[in-house]
Amino acid sequence: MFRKVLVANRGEIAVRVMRACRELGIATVAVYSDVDRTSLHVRYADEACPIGPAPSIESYLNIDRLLGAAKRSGAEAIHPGYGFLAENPAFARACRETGIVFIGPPVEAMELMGSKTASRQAVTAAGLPVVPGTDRNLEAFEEVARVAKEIGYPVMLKASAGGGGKGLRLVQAPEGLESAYRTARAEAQNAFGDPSVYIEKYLERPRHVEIQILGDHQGNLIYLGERECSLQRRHQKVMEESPSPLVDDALRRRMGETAVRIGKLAGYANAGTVEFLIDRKRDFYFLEMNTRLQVEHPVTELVVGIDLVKEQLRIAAGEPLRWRQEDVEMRGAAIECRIYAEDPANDFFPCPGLIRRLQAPRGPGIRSDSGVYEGWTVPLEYDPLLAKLVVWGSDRTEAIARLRRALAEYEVFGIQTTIPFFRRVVEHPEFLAGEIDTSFIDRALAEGILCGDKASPEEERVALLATALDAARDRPAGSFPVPRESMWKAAGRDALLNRWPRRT
Amino acid sequence: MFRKVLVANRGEIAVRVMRACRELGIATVAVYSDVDRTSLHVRYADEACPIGPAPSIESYLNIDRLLGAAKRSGAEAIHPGYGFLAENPAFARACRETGIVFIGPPVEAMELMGSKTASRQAVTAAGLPVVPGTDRNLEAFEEVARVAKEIGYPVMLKASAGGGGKGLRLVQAPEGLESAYRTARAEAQNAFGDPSVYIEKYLERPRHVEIQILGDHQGNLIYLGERECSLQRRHQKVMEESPSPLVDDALRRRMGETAVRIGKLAGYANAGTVEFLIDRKRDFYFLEMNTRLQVEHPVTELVVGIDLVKEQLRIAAGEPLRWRQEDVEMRGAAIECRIYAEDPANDFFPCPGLIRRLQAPRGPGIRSDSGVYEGWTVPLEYDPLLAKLVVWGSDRTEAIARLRRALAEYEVFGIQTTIPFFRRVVEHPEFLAGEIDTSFIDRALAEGILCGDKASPEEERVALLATALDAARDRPAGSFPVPRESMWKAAGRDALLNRWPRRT
Amino acid sequence: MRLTLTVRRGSENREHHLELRPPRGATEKGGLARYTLDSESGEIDWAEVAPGVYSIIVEGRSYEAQVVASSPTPAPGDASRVVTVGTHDFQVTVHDPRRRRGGVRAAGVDGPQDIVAPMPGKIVKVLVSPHQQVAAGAGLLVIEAMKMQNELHATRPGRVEAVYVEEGSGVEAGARLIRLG
Amino acid sequence: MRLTLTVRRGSENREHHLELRPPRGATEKGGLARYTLDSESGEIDWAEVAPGVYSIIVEGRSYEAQVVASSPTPAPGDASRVVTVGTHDFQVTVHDPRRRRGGVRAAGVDGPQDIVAPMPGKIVKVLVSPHQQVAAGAGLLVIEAMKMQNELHATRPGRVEAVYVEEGSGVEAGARLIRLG
Repeated sequence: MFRKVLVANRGEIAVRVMRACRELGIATVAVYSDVDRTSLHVRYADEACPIGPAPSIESYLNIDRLLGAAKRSGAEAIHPGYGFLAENPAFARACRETGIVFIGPPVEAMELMGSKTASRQAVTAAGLPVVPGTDRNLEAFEEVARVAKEIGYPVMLKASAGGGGKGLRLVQAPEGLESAYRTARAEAQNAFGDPSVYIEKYLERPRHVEIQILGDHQGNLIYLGERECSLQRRHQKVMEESPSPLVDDALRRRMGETAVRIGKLAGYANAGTVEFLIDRKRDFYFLEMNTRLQVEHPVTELVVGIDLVKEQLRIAAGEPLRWRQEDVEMRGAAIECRIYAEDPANDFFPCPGLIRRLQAPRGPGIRSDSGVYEGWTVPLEYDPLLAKLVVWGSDRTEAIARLRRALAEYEVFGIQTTIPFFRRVVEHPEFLAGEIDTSFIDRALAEGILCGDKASPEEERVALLATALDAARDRPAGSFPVPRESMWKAAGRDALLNRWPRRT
Repeated sequence: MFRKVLVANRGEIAVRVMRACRELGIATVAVYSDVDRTSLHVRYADEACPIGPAPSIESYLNIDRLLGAAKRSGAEAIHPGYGFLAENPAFARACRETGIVFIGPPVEAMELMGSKTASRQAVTAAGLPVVPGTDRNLEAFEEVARVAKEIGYPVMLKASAGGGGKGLRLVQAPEGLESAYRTARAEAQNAFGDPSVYIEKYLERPRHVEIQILGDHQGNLIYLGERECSLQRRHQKVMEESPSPLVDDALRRRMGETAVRIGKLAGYANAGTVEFLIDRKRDFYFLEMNTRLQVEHPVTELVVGIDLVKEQLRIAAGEPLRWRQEDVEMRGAAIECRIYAEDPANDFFPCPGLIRRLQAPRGPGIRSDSGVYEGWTVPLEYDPLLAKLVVWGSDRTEAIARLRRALAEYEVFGIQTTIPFFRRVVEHPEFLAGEIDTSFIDRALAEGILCGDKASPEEERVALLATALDAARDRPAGSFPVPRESMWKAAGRDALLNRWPRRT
Repeated sequence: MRLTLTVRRGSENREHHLELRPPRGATEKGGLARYTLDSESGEIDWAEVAPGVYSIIVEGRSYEAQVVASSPTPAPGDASRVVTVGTHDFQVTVHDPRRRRGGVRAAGVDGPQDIVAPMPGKIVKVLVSPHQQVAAGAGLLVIEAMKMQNELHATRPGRVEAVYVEEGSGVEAGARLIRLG
Repeated sequence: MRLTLTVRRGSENREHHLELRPPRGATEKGGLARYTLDSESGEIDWAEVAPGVYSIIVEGRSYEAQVVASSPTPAPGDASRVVTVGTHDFQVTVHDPRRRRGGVRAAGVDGPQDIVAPMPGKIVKVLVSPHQQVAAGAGLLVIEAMKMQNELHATRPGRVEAVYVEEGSGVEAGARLIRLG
């Protein structure tokens, strides 16, 4: 096993990876940009190495600086987390050439499966079901129009180099195609430096279900059940669960075996995720593969009882898989909420700033993966994911009950977060029934049905009383404590003069 | 199901019970003594009812006040937690007579199994193995001497009404018997108002292993695996795990079936624990039964995936068990550490006071059940249990690795706790090998081998640097922040005058 | 202590009169207090359990209220707070009768409106110019933070009276960006 | 800033000289600083991440140190702190050279010894009387807290010079109980 690992990331995922390292007795090296000196991952690590200014391109995306930090610190391997360079074959290749182990799949598998069009080609060639569309980039509009007509509207235009909802356009009818084509290309060029787009059939209210796979360098490859990721806001996952309410044992086995076949044809090793769409007839189609650890990996960990990050480290160190397919058993249900620094009352605007108070939920069935702490200022330069709340229950009903309880306990003050939004989602009948699809959240938001319930008059009374108590202090509103003179003395003097109903 | 439940307890167990209630949609009523107004259980509850001054006898042990609070608040049931009135048949009976459901076993089962001697009689009569000794109170010293000779030294004298290590005397040889008899009776009289003692064979280095049972009022009774509770300090459990490293499937089944038989003969319902001693030949003997939820119940919850408190509530509400014996499966391993406000560097003296900083561990496999919060002052009137740290791993090795990691993350400042003590225990080779018995901790403490490792010179340097940084502030040592003048300015002036090695 | 308070929930403003009287010997961290809220009287048992966090027991019910300034950088004399009770937020403004200068009236006024930055960030694009007439919902400018671009919209029709920022400049949360007449 | 520090680990006392020099423009919350500890020099990158909690990076290693007063109720002028680095505790006393009055010497002195209460509690039993000679390890008194009775023992032989408390009285942590000559 490695003695020292550098984590080329920040935030909750860097801390999560370091926790796995610490449990395996591996020393950890954090890297940090100038604005991240006090970030939790820097505090948590055994060693810390500055790698440049705030903009990612000069720090977390700078391959030379990361490799330099690894060499200086003597790290034998690099864990990329997710995002940043996690799916960048040039980085994986540079690691290999420097003699540092990249904790992820072989470069070739990453290259093949990282390309949306190449992976579609490979999967189609293997005779496996793929969401209908093209498996190559389309350059001329005429070709786009022809293909769209062939597969039938509605269609989705997608950036070939894409991800995160950028360069994505839904087209309902031929009239909208040309302008969507132009804006998607422009957006893709802006976001990824590559205007290529391809086209896919848009499935009506599809479910987004993905299979976690895990393979070693000895050729063993297993699947670890599925994750339901249909709860998305603007094509970005916000809440995930395992198992999927839609998937039964038979469908799970078929999807799992398909995912393993896809992994095998790519020569895949380490942890990866095969994403599928499932249509109304419960037919599933390959969508794309993520050649890294996912944000939502904890829900799988909770139901299968396997620590995916530790397995990644073991696999990268050359150890064979410790689990055979028949050893993998799912128990209970797990749900994750992504706690973002965004204001749900204000169209999910990002909300960096000082976390003045932070109380994460506790007790049975709660897992809290966090990259922040009370008193820390969330910088505005990076992704707004603060923490992940993950719950486990013996079935979906218990998991939801626990999630409600946990969301009620969760206190973050100083900045706005998506916690209030999740409190509404977990009350929604369609969510409770498991009838979720990728358009559910956007529809519910548009219809205003996630806007929250009314406070009671008793709660309003308490709000007024608390304000008065707070106003009795000689200090700025809502500020941290400073030495104060007692306003109570003045209030006491007042009391002597005022008539007040006597207590009976 | 109940609409409202009163929790007749305080601290972590009151909060834990309320969490279960909240997940089931049941409103909760807290009770509190004068010094507990700001306790976490009062803050957590939906309703809160003062029940008297600090001494337990006038508050948490006062049956009339508790029932009064239940009636005033309209609670339909009372959960007693553990300790206080949890095993008091008079309380259970008074609840029944007031028309309030006592969440626990029937009064008759509690009476039978709550008496150490009566339960020994009943279990012996059923032909089940009991730790050799008397099954009735011994009044005359002559009788004690005769029985001791019969069963053979060493013997243990125990208070019949006992618990918590009081009225307990180990006697190695006949010479020590008379003085031990006198002091045990005196201590029992002092502690329980009843001088009765009985006698038991003292097993050499026994393992303390207990079986969790769960029964409904329809006559169904199951066992939920075992807990290893051999890690004790002065006969008090400090660390528990499940499964026991000693117990294999065959032994588990035999002990489990024995526990169920004992439960059946007592007409037991709700959650209970049957305690056994296991000797060097792996033979097991009935020790006693605890007719309530145990402190260490979370380790069972983590391995079997069943929420015991919720099941208690369902059973008390008349619902049949939702699990058959064959549904119960153990997965992985769980370990609990009891975090006490005691100073391990000072002979475990209790250490109440202000919790100035509190950071509980997070991340995968960690469960934190706590009754305290940062900024709260631990009162000196009650039990020093602050919180329980519970970890789960896919096997014992992973659970221990996680526990080490969690203990390293755990920060409690302002008061001393047992956290540093546990950090040593989890490094001890005998613990790692699972070779623990009830005398392990006391032996290890006596031998000074749990005293901690040496700090490195680098850590000492950091301690000195941090002290200097702290001293640079214009405020009392280690105090919370107050507005300060910058000492850095003065330091800056100094710097201009001082020679300092130039950075090269 | 007598206060006039305005509570806003959504677009609704309600004014309340509150008198709070702790018994002699009350501490600064908690105790009993009698209150009269509008026409109703009662008693609370309160404790400040953390800075700005109040545990309040009233009529046997246990509540927790967290009080924070309504802006991360409150202007001097801004007595507006966001109070969270359970899972609900209330915006409450305090009008000390001794200092009152028609404060309540201001809340309802329909004069010029300042569009402020909802977060710290960088101005990516200004979509309007001074004197321009805009419809409700029209895009005003684009601000970037945390790797996302966000368009600010007019909540009502109006005329752009001033643009306070330039493209490419950084702004703090609460900074004035545009004035709509 | 130049300081003389005494660090105690177990029964061992060690004295150190430390000079710390932040660059001009350093803030109060963190930055770089050069140090000379005894004969060795170096640079640290430090940040106060919570009250009394310092993140310190030195030679590429990331440490966290928590500094608290060594007594919950420090006497005025008591400059002794308990510093926790990782899982290790250090007791460090600061001697400001400008105020120094032979402070270091006091640490080694073997004069009369005050037995203080290790915790708040109630005195259940006083086991010795003034003028009594006691052996090392002898029980002095029994104090009760958190439902447990705890006996305090003499750490060395001596003569009881004074008993400051009575049976049944309550005491705070750090309160003087008995003086051993």
